[in-house]
Amino acid sequence: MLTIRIQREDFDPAKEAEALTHGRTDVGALVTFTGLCRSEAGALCALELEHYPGMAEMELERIAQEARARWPVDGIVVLHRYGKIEPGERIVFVAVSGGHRGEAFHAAEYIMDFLKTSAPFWKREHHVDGSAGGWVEAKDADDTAAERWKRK
Amino acid sequence: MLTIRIQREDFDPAKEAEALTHGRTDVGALVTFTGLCRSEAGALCALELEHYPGMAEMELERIAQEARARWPVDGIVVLHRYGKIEPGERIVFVAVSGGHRGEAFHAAEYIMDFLKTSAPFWKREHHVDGSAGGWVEAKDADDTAAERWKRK
Amino acid sequence: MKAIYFAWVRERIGKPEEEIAPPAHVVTVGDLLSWLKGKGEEYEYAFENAQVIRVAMDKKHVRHDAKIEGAREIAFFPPMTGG
Amino acid sequence: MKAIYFAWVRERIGKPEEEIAPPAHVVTVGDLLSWLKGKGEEYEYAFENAQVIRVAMDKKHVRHDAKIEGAREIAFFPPMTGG
Repeated sequence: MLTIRIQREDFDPAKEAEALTHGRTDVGALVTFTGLCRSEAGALCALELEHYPGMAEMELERIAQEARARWPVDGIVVLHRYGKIEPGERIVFVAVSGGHRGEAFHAAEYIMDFLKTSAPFWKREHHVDGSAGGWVEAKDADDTAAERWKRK
Repeated sequence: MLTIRIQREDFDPAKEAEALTHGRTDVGALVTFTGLCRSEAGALCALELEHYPGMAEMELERIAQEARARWPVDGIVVLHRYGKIEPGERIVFVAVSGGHRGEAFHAAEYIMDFLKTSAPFWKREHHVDGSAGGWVEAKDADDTAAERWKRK
Repeated sequence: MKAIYFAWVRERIGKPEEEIAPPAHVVTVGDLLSWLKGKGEEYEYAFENAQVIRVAMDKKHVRHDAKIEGAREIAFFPPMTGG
Repeated sequence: MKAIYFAWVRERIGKPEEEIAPPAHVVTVGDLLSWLKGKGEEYEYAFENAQVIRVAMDKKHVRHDAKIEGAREIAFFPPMTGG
């Protein structure tokens, strides 16, 4: 099972995770990741997420399929929101189910690392003081995180 | 926040995870792991989990504190059930919240690896054919998984 | 072909997309970036640091040395910051 | 001191716990395992492969060369298989 969704609205992680295990007796491990909007110590009043419709879905699906080709995992869910998101709100959700924990952890981390560096989404900050806020700059740490999978 | 519970009853992962993020604007990442009972292709009718009361809680807390000393994570939840558990049911749950994803992933994996090898729980199988079923044997793979953290 | 711009590339150029018809000597993505820079100061500004610009042809990532022949849609954007 | 047994160690010995009073020459966990093996064939069976037996003193893991002096509770069990 592979579920990819890009949407403006919030989602329910519990419901999405439940869909991977409900009625199943062959799933031994379920790993989820939820990425949330931080206020940066109160300085941020919102994030605005822009994406490339069409390509964003394709990229997320490609990344998920690569994770599945690499580890024997079963179900994968990747959800990503766009539009205005306030501190404390969910931005992204990844869930991976499988027989064993190691594979599910690896696949979930892999998906997040490549989602960060290759899925066409861009964040802009809106500050509490009303200032327009800049576009968030890509982090070298994210490239490094994605790079590490190339060696294995 | 550190929550450790050992209980016979099932638990609600969504509720436990929510407790780590509710009303917070400084949490950027939430990783959860749920371990479920597999039927082993229909051969297994139940697992029976025995534990060492008192020591099991202490060990889980020790492992969680070590994870927290090692990575700058914020909230940790570790739940483990005992008693009879049927295929498809939840056995264990770990949730870790923090500012960034890398730390939350590492801490959750670390906790699971050491939970497997040092928390005093033992599984016995009950077979569908009524046979008593043996005690599950410890896996070398689990020792290897725990060992890898020593080098870092 | 259609050119699409995202994030600060879109803001600097001042439009989300447009039809472009590069001349025959524009063979690669890199050539296209140079040619676009000549279209006006807003393009000059958007692509002043051309090597950081990411490019997708028909919704797939490509390198600056990729040939643009046959592409219907070329997108230009900054490094991604989702997740 | 109290001895506690878990999982197949408990099953082989046939009881979950008991009071034991090892003599003075029993100094380490390893000595205690040897001494227990002499208590009967059920103990002999439980500890036949003594090196795989895990031991906790007062609810903390200890190695077989740990001294047992001062322990109120010593637990014996197979390698853990939770999670």
